[in-house]
Amino acid sequence: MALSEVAGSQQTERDPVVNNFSIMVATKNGSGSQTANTALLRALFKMGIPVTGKNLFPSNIQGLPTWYTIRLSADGFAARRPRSEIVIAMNPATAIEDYAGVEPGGAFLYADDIKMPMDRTDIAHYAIPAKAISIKHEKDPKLRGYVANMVYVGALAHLLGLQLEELESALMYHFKGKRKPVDLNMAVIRASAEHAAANYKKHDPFTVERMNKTDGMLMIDGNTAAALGAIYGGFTFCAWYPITPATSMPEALISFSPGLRTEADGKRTYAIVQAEDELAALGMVIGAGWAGARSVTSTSGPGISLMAEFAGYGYFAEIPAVIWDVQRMGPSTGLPTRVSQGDVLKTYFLGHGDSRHICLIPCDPYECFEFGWKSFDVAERFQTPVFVLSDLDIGMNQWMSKPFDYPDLPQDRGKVLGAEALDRLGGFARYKDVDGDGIPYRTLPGTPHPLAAYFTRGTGHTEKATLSERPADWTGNLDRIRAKFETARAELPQPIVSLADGAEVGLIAYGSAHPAIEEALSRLEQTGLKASYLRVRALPLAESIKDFVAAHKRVYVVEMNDDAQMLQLLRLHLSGVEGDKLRAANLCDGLPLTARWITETILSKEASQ
Amino acid sequence: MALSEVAGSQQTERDPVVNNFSIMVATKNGSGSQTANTALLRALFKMGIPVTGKNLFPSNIQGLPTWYTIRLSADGFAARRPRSEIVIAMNPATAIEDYAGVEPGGAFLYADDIKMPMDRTDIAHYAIPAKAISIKHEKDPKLRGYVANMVYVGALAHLLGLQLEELESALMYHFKGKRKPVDLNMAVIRASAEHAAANYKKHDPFTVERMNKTDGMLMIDGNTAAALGAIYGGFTFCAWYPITPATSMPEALISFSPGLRTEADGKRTYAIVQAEDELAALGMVIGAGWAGARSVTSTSGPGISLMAEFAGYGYFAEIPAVIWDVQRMGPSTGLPTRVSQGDVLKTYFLGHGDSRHICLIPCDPYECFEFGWKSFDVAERFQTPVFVLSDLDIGMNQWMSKPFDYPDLPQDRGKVLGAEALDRLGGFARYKDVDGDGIPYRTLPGTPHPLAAYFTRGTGHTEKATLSERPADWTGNLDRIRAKFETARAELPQPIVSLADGAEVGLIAYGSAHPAIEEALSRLEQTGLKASYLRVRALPLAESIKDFVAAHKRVYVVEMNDDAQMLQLLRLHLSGVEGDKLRAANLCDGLPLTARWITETILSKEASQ
Amino acid sequence: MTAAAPAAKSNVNILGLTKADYKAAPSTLCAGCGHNSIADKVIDATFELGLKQHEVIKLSGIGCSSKSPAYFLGRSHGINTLHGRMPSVATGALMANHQLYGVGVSGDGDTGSIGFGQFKHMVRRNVRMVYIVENNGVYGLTKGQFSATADVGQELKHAGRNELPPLDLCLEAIIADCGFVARSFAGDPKHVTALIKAAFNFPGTAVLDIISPCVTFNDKDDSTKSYAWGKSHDERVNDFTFVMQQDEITVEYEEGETKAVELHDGSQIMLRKLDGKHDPTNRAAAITLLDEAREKQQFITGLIYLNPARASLATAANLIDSPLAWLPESRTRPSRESLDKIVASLK
Amino acid sequence: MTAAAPAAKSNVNILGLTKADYKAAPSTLCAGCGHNSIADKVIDATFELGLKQHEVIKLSGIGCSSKSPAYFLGRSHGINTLHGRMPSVATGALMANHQLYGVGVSGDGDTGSIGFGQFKHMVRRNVRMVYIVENNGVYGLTKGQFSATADVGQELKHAGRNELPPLDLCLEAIIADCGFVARSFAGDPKHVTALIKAAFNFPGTAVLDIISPCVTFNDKDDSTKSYAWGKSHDERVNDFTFVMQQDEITVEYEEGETKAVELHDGSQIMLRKLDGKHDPTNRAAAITLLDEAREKQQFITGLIYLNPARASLATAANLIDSPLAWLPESRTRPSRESLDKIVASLK
Ligand SMILES: Cc1ncc(C[n+]2csc(CCOP(=O)(O)OP(=O)(O)O)c2C)c(N)n1
Ligand SMILES: Cc1ncc(C[n+]2csc(CCOP(=O)(O)OP(=O)(O)O)c2C)c(N)n1
Ligand code: SF4
Ligand code: SF4
Ligand SMILES: [Mg+2]
Ligand SMILES: [Mg+2]
Repeated sequence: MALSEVAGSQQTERDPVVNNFSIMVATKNGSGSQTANTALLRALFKMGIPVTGKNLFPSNIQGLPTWYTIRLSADGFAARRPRSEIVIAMNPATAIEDYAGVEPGGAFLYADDIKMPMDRTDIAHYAIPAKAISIKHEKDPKLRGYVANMVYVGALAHLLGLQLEELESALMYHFKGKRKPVDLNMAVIRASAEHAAANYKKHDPFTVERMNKTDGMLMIDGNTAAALGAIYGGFTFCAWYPITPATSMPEALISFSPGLRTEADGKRTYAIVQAEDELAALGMVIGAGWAGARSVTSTSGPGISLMAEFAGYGYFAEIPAVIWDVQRMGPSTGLPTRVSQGDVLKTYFLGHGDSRHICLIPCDPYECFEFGWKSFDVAERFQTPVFVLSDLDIGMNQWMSKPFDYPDLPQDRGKVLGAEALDRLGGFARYKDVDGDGIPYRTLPGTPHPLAAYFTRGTGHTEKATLSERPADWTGNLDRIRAKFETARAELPQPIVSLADGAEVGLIAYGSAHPAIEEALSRLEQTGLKASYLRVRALPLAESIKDFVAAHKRVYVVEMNDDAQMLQLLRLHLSGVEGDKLRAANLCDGLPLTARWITETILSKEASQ
Repeated sequence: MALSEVAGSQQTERDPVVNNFSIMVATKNGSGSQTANTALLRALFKMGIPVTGKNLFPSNIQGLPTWYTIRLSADGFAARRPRSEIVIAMNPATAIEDYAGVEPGGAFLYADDIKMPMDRTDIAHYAIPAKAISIKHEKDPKLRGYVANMVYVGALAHLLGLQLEELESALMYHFKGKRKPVDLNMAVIRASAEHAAANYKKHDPFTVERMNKTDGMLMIDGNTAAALGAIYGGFTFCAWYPITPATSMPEALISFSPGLRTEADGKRTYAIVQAEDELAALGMVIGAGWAGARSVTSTSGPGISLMAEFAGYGYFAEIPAVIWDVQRMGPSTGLPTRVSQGDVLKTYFLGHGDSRHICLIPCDPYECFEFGWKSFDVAERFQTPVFVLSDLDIGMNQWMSKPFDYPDLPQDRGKVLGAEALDRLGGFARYKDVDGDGIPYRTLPGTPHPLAAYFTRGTGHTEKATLSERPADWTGNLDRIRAKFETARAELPQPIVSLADGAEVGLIAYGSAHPAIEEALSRLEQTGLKASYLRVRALPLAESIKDFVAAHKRVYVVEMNDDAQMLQLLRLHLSGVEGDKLRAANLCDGLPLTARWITETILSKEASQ
Repeated sequence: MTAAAPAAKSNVNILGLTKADYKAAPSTLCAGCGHNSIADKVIDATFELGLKQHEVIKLSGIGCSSKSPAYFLGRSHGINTLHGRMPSVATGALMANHQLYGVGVSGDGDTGSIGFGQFKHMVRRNVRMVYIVENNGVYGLTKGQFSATADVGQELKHAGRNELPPLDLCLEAIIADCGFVARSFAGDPKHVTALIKAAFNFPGTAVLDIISPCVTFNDKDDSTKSYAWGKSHDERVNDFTFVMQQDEITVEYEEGETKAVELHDGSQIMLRKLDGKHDPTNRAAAITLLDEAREKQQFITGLIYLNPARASLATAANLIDSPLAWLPESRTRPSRESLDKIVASLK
Repeated sequence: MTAAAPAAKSNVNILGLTKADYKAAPSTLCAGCGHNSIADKVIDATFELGLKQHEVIKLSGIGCSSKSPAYFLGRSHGINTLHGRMPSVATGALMANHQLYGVGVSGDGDTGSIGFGQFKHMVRRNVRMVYIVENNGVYGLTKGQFSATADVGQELKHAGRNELPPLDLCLEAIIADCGFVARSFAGDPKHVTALIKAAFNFPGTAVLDIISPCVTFNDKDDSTKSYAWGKSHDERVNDFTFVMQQDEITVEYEEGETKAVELHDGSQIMLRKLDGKHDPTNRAAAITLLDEAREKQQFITGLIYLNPARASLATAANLIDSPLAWLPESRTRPSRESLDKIVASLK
């Protein structure tokens, strides 16, 4: 598989390149290269170099090609890059393409049993004696593949000037301080580094140096961050069904919750149920939300499809629930291990009949944590299912992040009437707009009061929640829900806007496109194109987005799907006014966006303006 | 329940009103009034008077209020009217509201055991001795309720001057020529008519007269028409799950198919399976479509939600299937026995990820028949699930219709390669765009050729249908499917346009809104407002719709849903150009649209122009 | 099957409430529908047990049967969910608040067709609730199609002849490790009441498959789901007395024929064989009994299987005693320090 | 369990094809995965039966197991459907063309969790197909969660301890009126092959629950789904010979221990008891056998229940002999006159 895009640049003599390049390791799935890659990543991170780690893996358990990319960026750019300067080829099956994909001027490290023509003169070549060293260090042939990975770590460390002590601490971290595996691995790394020192002549410009750009930062994936957010949001119920790339979110709940949410008597303040499918998962979550729990599930595209009927039910019966959609590439089973932003439109409109849903859209693990707790406040305040649209890139890859902030607001449990309130009020009407904001009051099952009970249903009802087929009750109820939705529009996380002085061009993007946009903005500026940037963080779309569009002549909506889904929602939001200012800049190839693609796309569209 | 809208008119002396009024019968569900109402309807129809019969019933089997309305319109207008001139009150539970709802100048017939103040001076009153006559004619107390219905038929016949022979032929038709039940019912009708003749003094202007406006026409509901269409389309497989208002479509298949599709040896050329739910129903239909059957299912909103995942699968794996969505009011269970056009947007975009579906939108039983057979041609030609968006009003109510035309085209089985073709071609690539129209070739399981087989999947694939996660394969495939969609756009049933000379205003509508629009256009013209009319018949939207919008200053999109769903699709279709010309004229109260509402809405919006 | 609770005899129960206090909206089902009498028996049972209505939630799917919860316990929170999906909603609700009693009402279509997977999996999880199937062998609300419990060869007006074998929901429940499986008949109100009372005290899922004739679409005498068939074919395999913790055991049984099964908090079910054979604490015997009855189209009723040994889902999940739904922020949001620690560990 | 077909002995089968002709793409599953050996056995069985590949369709859901159809019968049409939804697709496909043989491969998660309702209902409908569950007690493709067939108390690396009782898919199939229910072990290739061959000739749904170890996530020796456990605990209840119509019966069995069951078109299955007890034509006995084995965590294998009496869905639907999918317009579009008649009747 060619990961490369057509490269424009030619090989040139280059100055040393310090802390500013990408490393790609091509291996096989299930070959155990994870330890090697995360150790490398962590070592660089602890050296103060901004890094990100992205794993491009197949929908398979063992034996198919996998690529792990570490980007080092002294400027702190975190997006994927179309090519890597350093490519480490451990998988013969893809070596030819991996070789072709090395950025001109780069370096190619390869397991020395890979035999193929290597005739590029624009890159450096280094053979890694993976087999020889691993045979020497590991008697069990089954484990040799794993050990071979440490060989490339050692070779690379030598070439980059990465101190072995940095790797050792990284391994200590990885193995949670267990000396034995660390020593075993370090022995291989050392042997390989020594071999490199003895045999390699450095032909490439890439080196690493300590800096201080990661001070105070942490490394994490978005799903773990989301789970921590949910825990600090006080989740009490989770039901889920395994699906890539959402699985690691509930699995992180399962691993973190016992330590954080077990009481003195050893009992738990939460429940997690593995459901029989996503339909049941959302049913459970809706049931728990109805009964008063802070209730969450996590899924991906196919699960979203299966949740359609319950999503509409939760919307109409007004039951809080939080649903993470860690998006992968669809339609259908699609590319289950590739990223996309393809569920935006579908999730917003999920369910038959007239309905639309609140969606929160985090752009990185930091916001996954934040929306992790905030989503419960939103769901309970607006008494409705809230979708959090993350994606595979955010959810499963390693991101550098600001430390998470402890929730700065108390839990908003929404308009819930207790027994005393019912005494005071002498009753309540479940679906009445008492406050003029469209949000009604509810009671929880178990409320010890004879007037607390009401009957929840998916059918037409009066304000008192009794069955009704009267046209006026129906339209009145839908009107109120629409009013509630408008209240939400103003209260949800607002877009983040950065206006460039006098810019004619604006970019609108969201979610994991963010790092590529940030980098593209700086590149565009270098070419003389100033552009403003608005990052959408929630649906329904904020009113202020209209101002942003009004303030620019051309607005590019950058996203990772085929249907230009956010552009469509924006077009609807603008109600036909200025809709022709919006231009699609969407790509849907399963890979995280690159700054290069965005820059080139916008420049070429601007050129044909 | 108040069926009335606020009436503007006052009582005035009026000339005889012949063949131009509505009759509403208010009864209880399950009380057996169906025979009475359909006999009335048929008698009027056979007198040559254009009629429609609409049943407004609760989601319940027995005992709750039900209203049956017969509209007589010498001009042939078939839409619902907000009020009826003649109201027959048989249900004490709703009598007060039914009474209030009589159109001023109208007549109120009521079972004489209904006791309530009747002080309107603007209408005529007639008491029906329902109990007395039914006790006399029926010994079994359980059957008296049923017999009571014939009493109002007799009373009404007398008042309208409806010849009893007309009713007798209608009952003969209803009871398929069985004399006994006809005689029993006629005896009651006669007794009641005699009582009326002896006791009533006619205070109202309503009468019926023979005319010839129904010559050659038939009476039918859309679901039966759809089933007949499917049979003449050569359906070979149907899987379904019961749901109001879709059930009567497969039930009509079950009742008509044995007579039409059994071969000489007594065996069947079709299979119908009642599935365990809608998810399985579409799974079966997809399976059958894949294997080469002309395959159909019928459902409503909740079923559409459950079909989301399979719809996306069928779209992506390119498998023909026909899905009728007989729309009812949502979201959620909503109002299961009320009409809406609320699934347009949802069905178009059904399924996670990037996908959109071909939809056909019939406006009456005639088109239900036509799209009933054509949908298979479209599905097989484009190898994709095709949704037919009917609704409760079309599907379950009695419509007057032109006779159905025998299919004027041979079955289009699409691009299917047989063994000989494979021999000739030396193989094939399942997902290759050979002809430049985006439509690939397929083979059917069972094709006796070693090169026929391919592997169908919901995951990314090459043109040869082998698994692929390559970005270029993915985008190439989606691009081709999009091209196929564009081919379909031009080949699907195109909009029906009637341009009014020099009109600034255009109306866009679809489906069961059609009769109300026709009537509204004539009313608007009377007020001096000329308007053009475009009726959408398929999604994706035709290119020509852009011209229609361009040709008018203001375009009202008339529809029955809360989200102005077709308007949204039109806005997207116009890509932001002239989107501000579009105005919503949507109502979502569960009742079929009336010409009055449309007229008033457009006039008031035009006034505030 | 006598209920030993003295409350049943007086006009008010131990809470001082009358039976009327346990009622709700009037039924809108057909006159004579079996579902109506079952709803009434839920009223009787909860009244006699002296349940606090605010401690009960009532749940259902979609169907005529699923309307039933609107007709009992007007002071309990109720939820009418989606067709076939009550089990999942019940699971969530009763985990969110495991102190509540749950009573769910479903239909044979709701449970046996669209909801079959959810039903089996809920039973397997042993969510503590009373799960009543109002089984009429037909889809009532959609007007007379066959359900999955219709008998082979059965004929219906519109649907024709049924070619498929019936699912036996009791057998299905047992196979899914249900610990309380009973079959009864809507035409036998006493038996239904007694079962419901016992079921409310069962510490897990209690499945009651109650044949409940649909008078509109499936009450012909030859239908195994008709009143006539039920009345003439009912073969009771056992009789039982539910003894609440606070009651004395007043009923005496002959030796050898009686077996006491202790439920949680000390209440007991005293079982008496009627057919002289069936031991409802023996799973294999219960399976065989049901399978044979199915083969022979026998209509056996009774408490077919009883085993309170399995932990309920909430117990297995090791939940705190308080309902999760009602926990204050102080108990659900870990401390700032704990977050600092995690953040530090990720640095 | 010997296959009496002489074809199995030679290099080409009755069609003159070699075994290689029945292969497809190389497997991408983990080395050593039980699923791989089952895919190989489908190749062996179809080769030995001499099936025409274009007369077979292969189907699956989603999972490692569900990838299997890509690894056998490269000349058969295949379809990889949705997670848990193969049964419905199979039902439609095999009604559209009831002359085709169907072989479906599913996983325990695919069949036992998300697809459980579809599985049970397909079995109940008796769609003629071979339905193989590659049962490893775990979700392989999503990396090691418990499936519904995992044992109580089982431990997995990430998922912890399983608290729920396992579903027994054989028991579930029998209860749903399946007429061919077998359990086997991927580590016993001969048995698997013999079962598949017999299953292809069964005139209804044939369910094969094959324990198929997941070497990556669930192959610890104490797991009942591991190779080690399977090898040491396998208790074969019977042995059988599948005799094709054209073959002579060459195997001799002792009197009393052998039973011949005739399938359609004259082929036979000769059954021989191994445990001296189990009669696989007795439904009650099969149920009891499975239930007891489940209780005692015994790993019994064999053809547990066999009864070809029930009509398949296509037969019950009274279909014409030709495949519906291939009918020409002349047989599926009624005449113009017939429409005129209907139209006239509606006037
Ligand atoms: C998803 C979905 N599909 C179909 C329906 C239509 N529907 C409503 S009730 C029902 C069947 C009810 O049968 P059963 O559960 O036996 O209840 P009964 O009316 O017989 O008591 C069906 C199919 C629905 N509400 N939702
Ligand atoms: C609707 C949906 N939910 C979840 C998934 C993710 N998923 C893929 S395979 C699988 C489980 C497979 O387990 P099993 O059927 O036992 O097969 P195995 O991999 O163990 O052979 C899951 C949950 C999916 N593909 N679709
Ligand atoms: S239709 Fe049948 S199940 Fe429904 S209410 Fe009437 S009698 Fe009861
Ligand atoms: S993960 Fe397990 S089930 Fe999947 S291929 Fe590997 S061994 Fe087989
Ligand atoms: Mg029923
Ligand atoms: Mg598995």
